[in-house]
Amino acid sequence: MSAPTELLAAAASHTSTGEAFQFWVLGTVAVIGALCTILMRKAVHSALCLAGTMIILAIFYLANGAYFLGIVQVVVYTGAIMMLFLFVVMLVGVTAADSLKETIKGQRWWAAACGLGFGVLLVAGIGNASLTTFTGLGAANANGNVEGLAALIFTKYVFAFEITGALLITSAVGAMVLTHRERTERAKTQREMSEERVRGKHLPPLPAPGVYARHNAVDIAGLLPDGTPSELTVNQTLRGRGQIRDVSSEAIADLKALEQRSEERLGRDEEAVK
Amino acid sequence: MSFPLLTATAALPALGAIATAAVPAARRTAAKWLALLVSVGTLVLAAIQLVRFEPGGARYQLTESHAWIKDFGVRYELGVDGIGVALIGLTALLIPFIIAAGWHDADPLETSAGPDSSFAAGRWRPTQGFFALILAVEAMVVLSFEATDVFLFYILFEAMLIPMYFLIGGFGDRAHAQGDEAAATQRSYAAVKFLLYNLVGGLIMLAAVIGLYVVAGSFSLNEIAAARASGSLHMATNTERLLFLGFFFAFAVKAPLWPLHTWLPNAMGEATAPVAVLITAVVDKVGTFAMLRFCLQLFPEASKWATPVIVVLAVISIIYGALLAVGQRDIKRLVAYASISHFGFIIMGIFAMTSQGQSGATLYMVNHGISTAALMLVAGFLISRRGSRLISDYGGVQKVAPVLAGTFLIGGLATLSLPGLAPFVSEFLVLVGTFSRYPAAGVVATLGIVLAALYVLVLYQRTMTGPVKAEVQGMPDLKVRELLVVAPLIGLLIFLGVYPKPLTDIVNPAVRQTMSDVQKKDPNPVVEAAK
Amino acid sequence: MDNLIALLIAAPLLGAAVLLCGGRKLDKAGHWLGTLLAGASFVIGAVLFVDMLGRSADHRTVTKHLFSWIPVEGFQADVGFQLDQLSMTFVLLITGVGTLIHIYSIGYMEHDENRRRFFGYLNLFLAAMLLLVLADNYLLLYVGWEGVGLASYLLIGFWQHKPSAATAAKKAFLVNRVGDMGLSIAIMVMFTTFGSFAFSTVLGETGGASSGRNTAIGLMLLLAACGKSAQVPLQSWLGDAMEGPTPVSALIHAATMVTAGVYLITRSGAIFNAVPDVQTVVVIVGTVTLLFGAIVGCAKDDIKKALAGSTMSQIGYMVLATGLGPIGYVFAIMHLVTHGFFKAGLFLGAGSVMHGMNDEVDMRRYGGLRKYMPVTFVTFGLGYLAIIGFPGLSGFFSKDKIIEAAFAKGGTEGWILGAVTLLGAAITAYYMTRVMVMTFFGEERWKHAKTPAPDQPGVEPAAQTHGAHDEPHPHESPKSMTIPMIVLAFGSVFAGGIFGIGDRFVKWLEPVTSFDHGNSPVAEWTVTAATIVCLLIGVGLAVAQYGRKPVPAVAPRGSLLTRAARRDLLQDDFNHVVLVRGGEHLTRSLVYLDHSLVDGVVNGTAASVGGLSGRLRKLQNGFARSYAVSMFGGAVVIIAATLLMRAV
Amino acid sequence: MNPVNYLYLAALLFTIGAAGVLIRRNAIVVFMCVELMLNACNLAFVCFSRLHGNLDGQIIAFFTMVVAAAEVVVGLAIIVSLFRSRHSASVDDASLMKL
Repeated sequence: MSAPTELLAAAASHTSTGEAFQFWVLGTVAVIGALCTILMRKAVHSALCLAGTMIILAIFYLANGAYFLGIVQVVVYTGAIMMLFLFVVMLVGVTAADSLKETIKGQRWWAAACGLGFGVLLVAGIGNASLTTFTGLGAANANGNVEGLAALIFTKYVFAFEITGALLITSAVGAMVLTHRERTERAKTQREMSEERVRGKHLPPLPAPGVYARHNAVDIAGLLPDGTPSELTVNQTLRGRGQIRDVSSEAIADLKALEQRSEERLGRDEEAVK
Repeated sequence: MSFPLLTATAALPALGAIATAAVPAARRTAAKWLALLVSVGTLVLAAIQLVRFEPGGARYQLTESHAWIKDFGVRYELGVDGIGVALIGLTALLIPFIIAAGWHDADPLETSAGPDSSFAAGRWRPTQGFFALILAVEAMVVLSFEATDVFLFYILFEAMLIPMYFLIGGFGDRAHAQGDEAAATQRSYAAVKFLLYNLVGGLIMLAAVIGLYVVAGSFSLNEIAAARASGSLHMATNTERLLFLGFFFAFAVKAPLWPLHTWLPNAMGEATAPVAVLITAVVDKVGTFAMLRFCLQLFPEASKWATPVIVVLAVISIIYGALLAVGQRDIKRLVAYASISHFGFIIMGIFAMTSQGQSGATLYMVNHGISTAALMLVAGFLISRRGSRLISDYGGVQKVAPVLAGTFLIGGLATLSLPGLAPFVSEFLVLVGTFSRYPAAGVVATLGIVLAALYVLVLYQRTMTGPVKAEVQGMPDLKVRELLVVAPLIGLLIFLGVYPKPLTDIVNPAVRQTMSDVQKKDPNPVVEAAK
Repeated sequence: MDNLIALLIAAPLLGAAVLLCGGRKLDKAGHWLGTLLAGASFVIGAVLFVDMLGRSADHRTVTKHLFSWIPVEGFQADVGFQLDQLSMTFVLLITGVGTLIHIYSIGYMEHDENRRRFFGYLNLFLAAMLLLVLADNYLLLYVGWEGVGLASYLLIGFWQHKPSAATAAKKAFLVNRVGDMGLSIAIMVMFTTFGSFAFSTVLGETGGASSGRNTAIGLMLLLAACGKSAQVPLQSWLGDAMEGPTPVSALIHAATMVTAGVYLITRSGAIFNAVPDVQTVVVIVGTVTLLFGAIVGCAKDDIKKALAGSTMSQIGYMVLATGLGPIGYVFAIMHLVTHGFFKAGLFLGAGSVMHGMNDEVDMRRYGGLRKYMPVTFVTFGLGYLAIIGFPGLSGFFSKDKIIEAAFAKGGTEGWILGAVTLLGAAITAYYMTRVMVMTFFGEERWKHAKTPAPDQPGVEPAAQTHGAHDEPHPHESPKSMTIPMIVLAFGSVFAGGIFGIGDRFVKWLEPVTSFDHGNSPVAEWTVTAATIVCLLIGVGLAVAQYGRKPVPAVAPRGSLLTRAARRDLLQDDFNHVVLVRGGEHLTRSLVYLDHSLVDGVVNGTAASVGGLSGRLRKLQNGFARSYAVSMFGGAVVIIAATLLMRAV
Repeated sequence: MNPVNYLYLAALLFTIGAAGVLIRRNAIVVFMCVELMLNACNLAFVCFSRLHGNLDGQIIAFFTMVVAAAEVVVGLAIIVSLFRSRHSASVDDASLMKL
């Protein structure tokens, strides 16, 4: 019961130096995180950076006397939503790093211009507004922040609350409808599978990935004797994602280098003969 | 509540159009006869109008008035003055001839139904469609001559374009090899051009109409005119001028005034001869008529302000149209440019602001309608025989088809307004009327009669005289149907040329009214002025 | 009685209507009907003439108001007739000569399958010409004026299958139209000046109008007269008009229509008297044309063209006379009438010669015809004597009077005019003698003459029916052709005497045209003597040149003047280069401009709009992100706007 | 320190997020950026509630979160199905709106 009161005090119109320190440090970190979110080439990294930013925001909520929101932020956002993101990222391909090269002409410049103008305007707007006196949440949070929120939610905003509930259900159903795939044919029995396997082209297990080609990794296709990569050697999922790293070019390059060297040596020999 | 004669005159062809369109595809001939019957019936109604109209009486007679769109004070107001009734007579008179002349123009056997079929979903039936559209045009034109409510008039003015568009674009000149792609594209080009030009004019007019409502608070011609006369409605000079220009522009496009004329040659060149007549002899008259009725009556001051410029433009049209007519290689385009020259005369007469000029202009509308119909329809018969519109493809027709040549010559002589034929009366009135106010314009315009002689006679010489061309050899002379179409027109030309009094008696009072609207008086003869 | 006036016109008009509308079934009787109606109107004219003689000189004018034609406020055009001595003179001339020529045509056009149409046109012409001279106001006169133009167009181009004929007809109509333009402008000025264009008003109130307006009216009327009467500078059509059948040339382009200009000027005498400057112009025009026509007449080998030239110059005489004012009007009309007789006779003679010579018109292929066609020879000869003004014959009286009047103008111009007219008389004698000699005397050059060269103008289609490909065998023409010639010959012999002796004609016309003797600086007999001397000189020269030595079958190159004269003194070349070429270029460039400029502006706008929208279409590239950018930009703009609003 | 700085921070984050939406092609990352923007808004709301001394701002932020959750669920589902259909999560590949 003591911590809330202190924080209440902290949530006064003028902040304590502690909060100021916290704001400057964490604020910087949050901004950096945001920037990383949009600059990282890999979705995973972006997601992680975003998660960090969100946690910082959660702390800021707390600092602003929104205890419930702070917790919810951590639990729902960082805990649930970001994880959902990560799942999808995995599904789509963790290693898929999309190039930051812009394809649409002038897009980046326009974006920069708009963003800049927007930011400037917002800042200007905030600057214009006379926001000197902060009432602080002392009175509002007098008998607990959660209770206050609850009072509002279940009285004033009850309809909105109900509607959001409906929205959530709808979205859940929607998501299911969107992603659900109807199984049209009967699931195969083990017997049928084995028979298929016997009839199929590959009786033995699939060839191993290109561990023989100086690359000890599963996403590299093994080379056939003629130097062409064999799709079969790479895992189906990776194939599906198109994440096969092709080595044939490197191999050919190596071959070239080898021949080059031998040529030189021979050339030297001839000179020696003369 | 007496019998609504004006409504009936417009409603009959409208219903007839629907009925004609509804005739089953197989009963093609029935549709033709039905259309002809309806048009004749309309002619009868128009004749009744002429009889029941008392020249000495009120300005607008046989009036009808019903509330239509209450919120904007739009009323269904009809009424005819001398000018309107004369033009209604002209329209109702010409349509039967147009229908008879176009008797075979839409027979599906040879017509390229290709472009047509794309118009309407389901079974598009060229013949029925053709005659139904003609009747629809007649209905709208007649009603627009009767409308005394600006908004009502505007709607008709615009709606007219739709059937005309299909008539031009849908039913090409049979002279062209059927299914000829180039011809089809040219035709649709012409149709689109016609539509665009007139739509632009219409849009500007719409703005002006709304502006007028804002200023005057009413669409009723009578109310506004009365308010202007009594001075209770005062327009700022600039407002009035802008509104005037808005109206005038639309009318100048419709009645092609240089330099807004270029749609006419394409339209008349590509359309079949009867449709070409419909364009120039009937539909375009709405433009000149509206100048007289709306521009002068609603915006007298602005009209007077704009007069000098308009007269100059009109003179340019006269000379320019005539010169281009001389330079044409295509019979129908030649007639089209001749019409441009004649419309120049009409507009010049209207804005000369003399009773001679305006009566002449009104007579000119009627006479030009008849004479152009005569010339163009005969030209159409000629073209349908040889299958070409090029003047150079003809020669020596007079030898093989003397009657055709003779009627063609008379039509031509009417076009060059030979004394004794109707156009001379109107043209001379316009010239005198203009001369008495703008001598220079009058003199320059008189050059037009020489040029007219030039293009008509050159056309006649190249097509009709000289050694008989091989393709022309054995060309049949006018058939009975064709003769029945042309002969009455020629008779009318001669009658109105010798005894135009019946017409002038109807027109003069209306013109007197218009003159008083613009508060203008005929200039006195110098000698009397001296006395 | 005055109802007959309307009937006068109605008769030939009816004929025209019937003959032109009635179908081929009328071919049998058509020409008779036409002739009959023409004759009928002559009879009516004669009746009216007698009736008029019955009244005293001051009460001879009859007016007949038929109906109100175009009534528009101040502009009151009526259809009304006015028959006074002047009109009566013309009526008799027109119907008389007209009837004769109808009769002549029966024979002349025998082999033409369109004879009915021909007579229809002739009747139409008679009606229009009568309307012209009977109208009591200028607008109605204008109707007749253009009516005769139309008739002449139809008749010149009667053989339409000949391009030359069609072209000539068109040319005639166009040149006339230029003149008509003058007339219509004149009428407009009259209306704005007097508020009317009735003869009574206009000619009565001339004094009230400013001289400027009178001058305008006068000049415009003169322009009209030039067009119709083939005066310089609008004379170029007359020569080509000879493409028409010869009777047409005789009736329209010699006797009646071409003299309409003289009628117009005489009729409007009051106006011209009011403005002497215009009269001077008239005189100049007349004089120039007089010499022009004469010179052209000397050079032509085509007999009809030669006669056309002479017509031109004779009308020059008349116009000159009218330009002299009250001194000259009467004599102008008198010469007009006599000229009507002998020139018509000459043309008919020429026609008869051509008829006998397989429609050969080149005089160099004639010669010695007098013993083959005696009647033609005699009548032609009488006409010839009349036109050169052989003492005692009609030409002598009329032309002599004009020459006297020219001297009577007084002052230096009097002398100049007198000299010119005398010179003209000499030249007239010269070229007429030339025609006479080349045609009827000398060796018979038509023997062993091959058929006319294809490029020969004016080869009439009757040639085919005659079988033009064998050597011509001249023969006398049928009665229907010779009788009119004989009658006209009588006219050309005695008319002058009847009119001239005792100034009958002067007295007859004076009430209408007014008359004064002027003050001639020279005695009458001296002028007469001088005339006769000039005449003899002219004849002598011609005989010396063409009678003594044989005429070459092919025209010698000749002097520059001769060659120019053969080409109508280069008038046509001038017209062609300046008007035709120029006009063609103008129209062609205008057609191009209309397409590229006037139309181009509009199409250009359309194209540019299309291009713009095409470029805008590229913004819709389908990338959600670029849409997002635009949306974001929009948001920025809105925020900026709101902030600005607040700031303001 | 004046708490208004929180607003400045929110503005900054929002702008960065927006820029990310515009710049990145990967649908997932774009989505993250949207989330970032939403969070920025939330921060602003919270700050405002502190400013006005009542809890409505927090309520709105709360609703935002809920809606965001729903949106993420559906959005990710869409992305997944998109990826299934065309083996890529790039927003530019789904550019069939072009004529």
